[in-house]
Amino acid sequence: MTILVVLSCVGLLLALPVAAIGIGARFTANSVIYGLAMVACLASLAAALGHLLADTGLVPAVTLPLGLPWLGAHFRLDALSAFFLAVVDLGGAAASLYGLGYGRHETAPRRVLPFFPVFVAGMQLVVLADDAFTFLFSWEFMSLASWALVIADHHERDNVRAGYVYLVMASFGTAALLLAFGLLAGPDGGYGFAAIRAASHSPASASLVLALLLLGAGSKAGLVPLHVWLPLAHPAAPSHVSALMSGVMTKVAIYAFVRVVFDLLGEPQWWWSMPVLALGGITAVLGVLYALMQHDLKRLLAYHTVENIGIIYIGLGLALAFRAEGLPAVAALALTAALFHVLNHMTFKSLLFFGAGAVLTVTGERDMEHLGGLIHRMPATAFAFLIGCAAISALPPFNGFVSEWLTFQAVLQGPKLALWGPKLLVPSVGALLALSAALAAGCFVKAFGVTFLSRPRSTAAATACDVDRFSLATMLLLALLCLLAGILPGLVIDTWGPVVGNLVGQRMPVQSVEPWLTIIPVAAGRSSYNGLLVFLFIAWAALTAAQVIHRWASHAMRRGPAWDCGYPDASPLTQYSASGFAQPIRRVFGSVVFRATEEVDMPPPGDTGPARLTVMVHDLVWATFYEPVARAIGILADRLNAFQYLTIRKYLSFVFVALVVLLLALELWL
Amino acid sequence: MTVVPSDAETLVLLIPLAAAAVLALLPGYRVTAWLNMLASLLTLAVVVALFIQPRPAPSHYLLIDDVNIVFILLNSFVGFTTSVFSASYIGHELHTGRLTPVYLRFYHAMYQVLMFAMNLALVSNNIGLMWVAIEIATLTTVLMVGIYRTHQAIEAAWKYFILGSVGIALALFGTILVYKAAQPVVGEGLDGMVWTVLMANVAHFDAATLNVAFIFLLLGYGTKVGLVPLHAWLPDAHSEGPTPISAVLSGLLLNVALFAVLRFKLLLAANPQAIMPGPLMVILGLTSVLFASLMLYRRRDIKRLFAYSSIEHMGIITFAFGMGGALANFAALLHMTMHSLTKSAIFFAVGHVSQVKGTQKIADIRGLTETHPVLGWGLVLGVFAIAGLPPLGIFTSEFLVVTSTFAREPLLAVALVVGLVVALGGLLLQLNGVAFGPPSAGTARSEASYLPLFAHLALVCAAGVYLPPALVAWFQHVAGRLG
Amino acid sequence: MALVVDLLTQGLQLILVLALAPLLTGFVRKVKARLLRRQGPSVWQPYRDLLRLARKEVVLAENASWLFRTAPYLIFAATWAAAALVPTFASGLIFSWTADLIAIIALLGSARFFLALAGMDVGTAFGGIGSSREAMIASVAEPAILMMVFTVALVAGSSQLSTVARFMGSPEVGLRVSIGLALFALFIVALAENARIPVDNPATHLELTMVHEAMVLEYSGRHLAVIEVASSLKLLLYVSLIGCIFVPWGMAASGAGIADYALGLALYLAKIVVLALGLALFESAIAKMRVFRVPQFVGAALMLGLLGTLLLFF
Amino acid sequence: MDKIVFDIAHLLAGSILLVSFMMLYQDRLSALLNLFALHAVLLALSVAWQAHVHAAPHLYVTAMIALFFKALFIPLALHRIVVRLNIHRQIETVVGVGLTMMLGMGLAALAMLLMVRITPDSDLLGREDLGFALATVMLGLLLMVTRRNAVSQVIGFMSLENGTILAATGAKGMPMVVEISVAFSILIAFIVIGVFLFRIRERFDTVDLQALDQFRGEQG
Repeated sequence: MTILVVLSCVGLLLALPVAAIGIGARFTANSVIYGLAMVACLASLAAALGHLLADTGLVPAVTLPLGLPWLGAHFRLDALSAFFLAVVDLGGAAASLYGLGYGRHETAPRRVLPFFPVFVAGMQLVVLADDAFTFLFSWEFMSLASWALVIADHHERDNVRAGYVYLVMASFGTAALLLAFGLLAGPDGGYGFAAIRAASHSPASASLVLALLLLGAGSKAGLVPLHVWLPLAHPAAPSHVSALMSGVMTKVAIYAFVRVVFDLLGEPQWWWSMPVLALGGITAVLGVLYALMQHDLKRLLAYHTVENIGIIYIGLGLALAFRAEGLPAVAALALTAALFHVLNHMTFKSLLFFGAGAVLTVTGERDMEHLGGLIHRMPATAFAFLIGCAAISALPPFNGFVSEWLTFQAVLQGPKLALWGPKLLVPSVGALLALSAALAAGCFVKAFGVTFLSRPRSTAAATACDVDRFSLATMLLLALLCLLAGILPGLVIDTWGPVVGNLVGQRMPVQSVEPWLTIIPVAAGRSSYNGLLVFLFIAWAALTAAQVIHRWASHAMRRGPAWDCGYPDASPLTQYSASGFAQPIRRVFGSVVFRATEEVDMPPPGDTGPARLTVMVHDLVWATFYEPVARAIGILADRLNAFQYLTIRKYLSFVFVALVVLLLALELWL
Repeated sequence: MTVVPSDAETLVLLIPLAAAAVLALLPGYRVTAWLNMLASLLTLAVVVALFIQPRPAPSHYLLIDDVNIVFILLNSFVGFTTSVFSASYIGHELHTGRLTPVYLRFYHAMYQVLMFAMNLALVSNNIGLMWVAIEIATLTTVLMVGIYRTHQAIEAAWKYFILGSVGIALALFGTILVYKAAQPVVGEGLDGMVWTVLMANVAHFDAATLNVAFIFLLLGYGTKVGLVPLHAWLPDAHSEGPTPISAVLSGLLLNVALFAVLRFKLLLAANPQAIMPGPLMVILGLTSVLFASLMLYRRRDIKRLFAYSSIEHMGIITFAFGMGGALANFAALLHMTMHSLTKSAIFFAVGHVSQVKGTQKIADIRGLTETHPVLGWGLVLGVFAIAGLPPLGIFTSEFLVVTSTFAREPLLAVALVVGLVVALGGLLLQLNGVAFGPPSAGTARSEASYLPLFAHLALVCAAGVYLPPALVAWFQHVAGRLG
Repeated sequence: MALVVDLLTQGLQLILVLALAPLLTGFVRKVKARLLRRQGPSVWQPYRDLLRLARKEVVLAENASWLFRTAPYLIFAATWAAAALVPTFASGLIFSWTADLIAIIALLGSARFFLALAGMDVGTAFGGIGSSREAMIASVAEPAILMMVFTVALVAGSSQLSTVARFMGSPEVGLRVSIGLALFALFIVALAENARIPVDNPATHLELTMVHEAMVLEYSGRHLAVIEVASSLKLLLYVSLIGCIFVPWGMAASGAGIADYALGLALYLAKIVVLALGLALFESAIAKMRVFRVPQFVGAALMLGLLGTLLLFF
Repeated sequence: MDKIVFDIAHLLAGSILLVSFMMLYQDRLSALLNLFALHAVLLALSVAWQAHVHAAPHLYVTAMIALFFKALFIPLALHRIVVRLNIHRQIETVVGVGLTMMLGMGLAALAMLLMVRITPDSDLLGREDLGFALATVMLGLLLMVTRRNAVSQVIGFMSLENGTILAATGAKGMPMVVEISVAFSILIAFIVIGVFLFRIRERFDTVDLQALDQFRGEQG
């Protein structure tokens, strides 16, 4: 029953494009599409949550006579699917609500409206699919729909290029998954997940599947070095789609990884955790370092997605390590942390992209160097964005902190591991995680500080006003979710106890029964955290302090000019810019990671011309992995292109040579 | 001859032949265009009847079995839709002065001759007759390719002609060798060339003769399939001829040639001492995929672009047939069907595009989705279909080819996948410019009918989501017979 | 009844850290002055400063937003919460499980986050320079201290400070290299986090060298007072942390008698005095570093922390 | 049957191959045409002999086609073209004659080796006949790919085709040989007419394929 509700929601979403094309009036179409999409998402969300909370152990499944007829399209809603479906639906509903307002500013709604619901439906189908064909079909379909959204603004050259890189990378990922499922299904084509689960896989082929999954799911999720498309494509789409892509679609990729590695492949081998952990750690740190180098707000957020994917993969890697060594309780902790981060990242990344979208709508600017001071003109947006920043920077009492804290708790269980490889890797990855968290905080100081604080750097920023109420409502709701999940984490993580239980054989202790809603991952003596008390105390202390001082000391206030060192009326350009802010960090980390160089072009003494500072940042990942491939294809294409311009005689000689070679082969080998 | 044959298998041949004769005599392109459509429709109807009715017993010359009826059906269907497209398309060529009424008459007559030749090749139970049919098809298409009489067209036709003739000669030598191999077993005379007889006795044939024969046949008919390195005629012939002919070439003629290769593959596979024909086909197929996918990047002519894409897809189909096995054969059949539908749809779209933009140069076609949303998105959909993206049919067949191969020959599957991704990259790179970005000049409405284009796309799309179980069962049955 | 006592002890801890914080600052200043052969202000001077600041009118920069005005209270609250969660004279207080050491570090991170934002708000070059440098230092210091936390947590089998303190006070600890490394790392990070020499100079107003002072440059009146309290609290927190982890002797366990509490309190004060003396001595003996030497300095702490952690895995 | 029957057939087939080699060696166009005429005459003789031996009168048609069409009409027509076009008498070969000859030897050896293995139950001579045919086909193809001139390519193609006809007639009782040879003749006629037409329409200044190649696609 549940699954039928969910599938009919998918059906509704799939039918919406027809309506989008049919309804001529732009305003109505916008309201109808996003309204209905939101309704569908909410209905599906209710069904998924209901299924997850009821935890009856029943797994509704349905087979539709679609796709390969001898196989059918299998759909199944187990706890894992339900959890990710809830994440997709929540993100989809939020994006739809936001779209109700944001979509009205769209210049070419016909390039957005038909694809938006289809994109959401594609993601829902991926998490529901229960056979390889349906899964890959939905997976690629999802990519395709999002591609259309990425190039919605196709007059921008960069967008089309971003869409190109994206779709090629997506197909690369799909190809890897295709091979993985080919291996899993075996030569007889046992494509159903049930068949795959039941089959036994040799260690070698299972390891190959893991490698292919890291390529396939990793490229969609944005694992370094497969992330390059992500910071191009995510910002190019309309902002609510960026939110979906960053916040939700990457999670669907995580789902694919979890589904195959934790569910379909059976018991992990001891070393599997190592590549996952290493990639996760590298991704987390590199993602945030890249983000720090950006001054395009949306691109910065996209790079942060890369970082957070790294954090999630660290959690998954830990879970694999513990599970492989027969420590299901700790594995449950790590997996819970990873899943919590999945949910958290969805909320705050959507929130942040919505914020960036709001800024983009009212100022037309994504470049932070042209923004500033928006907190005065967009206070509500600024407030919500600030909470998002705090949450993504893993600051208590918000939700981002709790999931990272749980991950740290899992890292601290590292000594329980017996094998040297994972054992040594775990603390190192812990260090990388800590590093990325610290850098993220710095990065969001920059993002918020340069965009919303300080003085406006352009007239667009100086004359902005706050956005429509739909957008604001979405952002504030998500901000509330960030807070609630941060202060009541016990209630939240209990929701997916069954998911974890199914995947690693044991679930975390039930948290909601602890006093004061504390979360105690392992034992009370080891570690505990109570977001509620922290929040209440901070609120109480701040309010009391303010009250006491205002009551007993002074509340007088006067506005005056800022300290100007004796140079009044300084131009806003004298403020710290986004790249200026990142300069110290670039110096510390960038010289190694990005081969960043700074060149100062100082005019000779007496010359009044300006000095120039040129900063060169190289993307080593692009240079190492992609450029050679692109160049090789280019060279090959050029070389082979000569074959288009040969004489007939030469073409004939190909035929001749082919004949002689084959006949010779026949003569020599037989 | 006064005897009117009543059986449908002869009608399949007679209708196009008669139509060709009539069309060659009638002036006035509107009437001939309609007649052309009508004849194609009639053929299609007969083929459907043929499909439904029980299989007739094979004669010395003609044979309808479960395998070739699939090809015939596909052939007649695409032949019909193309004639619909052609009817609305070719008038424009007359208006722009690219064709004269005389040539138009010739064009329509040749169209039916081509249909006849292809059907003959498919229904023939005689490897000699099949050879003759394919030769006729070659000659016909050579004339059609050169019909615009521009330098480029004549050059393309000439190239096609020479390469095709050499291919044909090699195929004939192979055919003679097959007869030589059969002669000691089945005796002299006609029986030595009858396919069903050959199949029944092939196990006792001399394997060494068959081996040499197969190499000649593979290269001979492979030239017509457009397998690399025998492909050189294909891109030029596609780009210089009239667009409906490009659609027929890509969608049908290549299949017919492939069918010929397939027949001899079956023959060899049934002889235990002969070489395995599969690996040869796999190698040629893979070479074609990799080569053609790289060639996509530097194309400047839109029709030539899709011609290379045809080479790529014929490579995939050959690869899959070469791999063999029920799943791969099924995938190959499905892929062939989907490719025929999609590629002809793409050529329809390209025909529209070149009419509205007045050029075939990719660099001069820009932002199509903006100036011609329906056409532009139709083309985008077609390219996505051909690139193997869901929800379109080729995704299914590529899924099956790759997954079934990977479990057996991982390295081959990886190579194939590399080819597929590279090809997607190339196609998309070109599509990006054509369909998106600021539009180029040329906002005239297309006068030709969109119906065939979207009918094909709708079929491909529907097949991507839902394959009727009856069709699948049928294909599986055929795939099983293909070994 | 026990609950009331527990609550009272917890309350005492809260008030104690708040009350002691300015004193510690004053004491360090006094000792440093004496080491430089100056008379120096009274140890009570910080209290007077705070009172005066609190009574003064706030002069707000024209561009300052609501964030600028609320940030001091948030910073103060977060720091206070963190400081109150570090066991001082007694372990196992009623709310000690609210947050473990990782959360305490993160709370300090929250405070720093808002401080850095406040520095950016007015839109002057100074605020930016301060925030930017703070972000750089924090990006190394925070992982360093987390590594220290890992070391300690792995030794004690817990990241809960009460448990850690109990464990470190027990004889089963023994002498471990890792703990020494952790102490060293914590000391370096404490210097960096509290804007002490050689990382930053709490007394400087020379623009190009300052970090912390640059961020709070635009603050005045009660806002500045609150921020000053917060930084004093932070210093106290680190001192208490070192005391709690590395010299946890004499700390009263939960449910202990009055005498134990008194002893714990006395010993706590003694620990503060000793550590403050050490800090003053160190600061007097060393010179301020260039800004870009700082990451190397703090990075050394990160490496030590990581080494300490890795050693524990062997 | 008499051994002499096979010997004659064998001798004729061998002569055809020999002429193929001579064509490979010949680098003057008119001489090449004459040699081809000889090639065709030998083929006609061979076919006629087969017709006589196997009592297959329809093969006489093939022989007639070979004699009149290929040995007389085509060489004459090509001669006219060569004269009309006034194309250089010297054939531009791509690789040196020596090398071509060595390649030709190799090909012939390969053809023999391949054919000797097959049909072990039939006699050696029959196998050698087939080998000669295969070698003729290969040499024809070699001729096509080593000559730049369209006329000599046409000749190469025709000698290739003669090889297939030789094989077809050598295959005892093969049906449709006549039809096939007719079909081929049409093909050849097309080619010749094509060469001829291009000249008449003055689209191409020479029949040298390099001129055609200027119009390879995508150069505009």
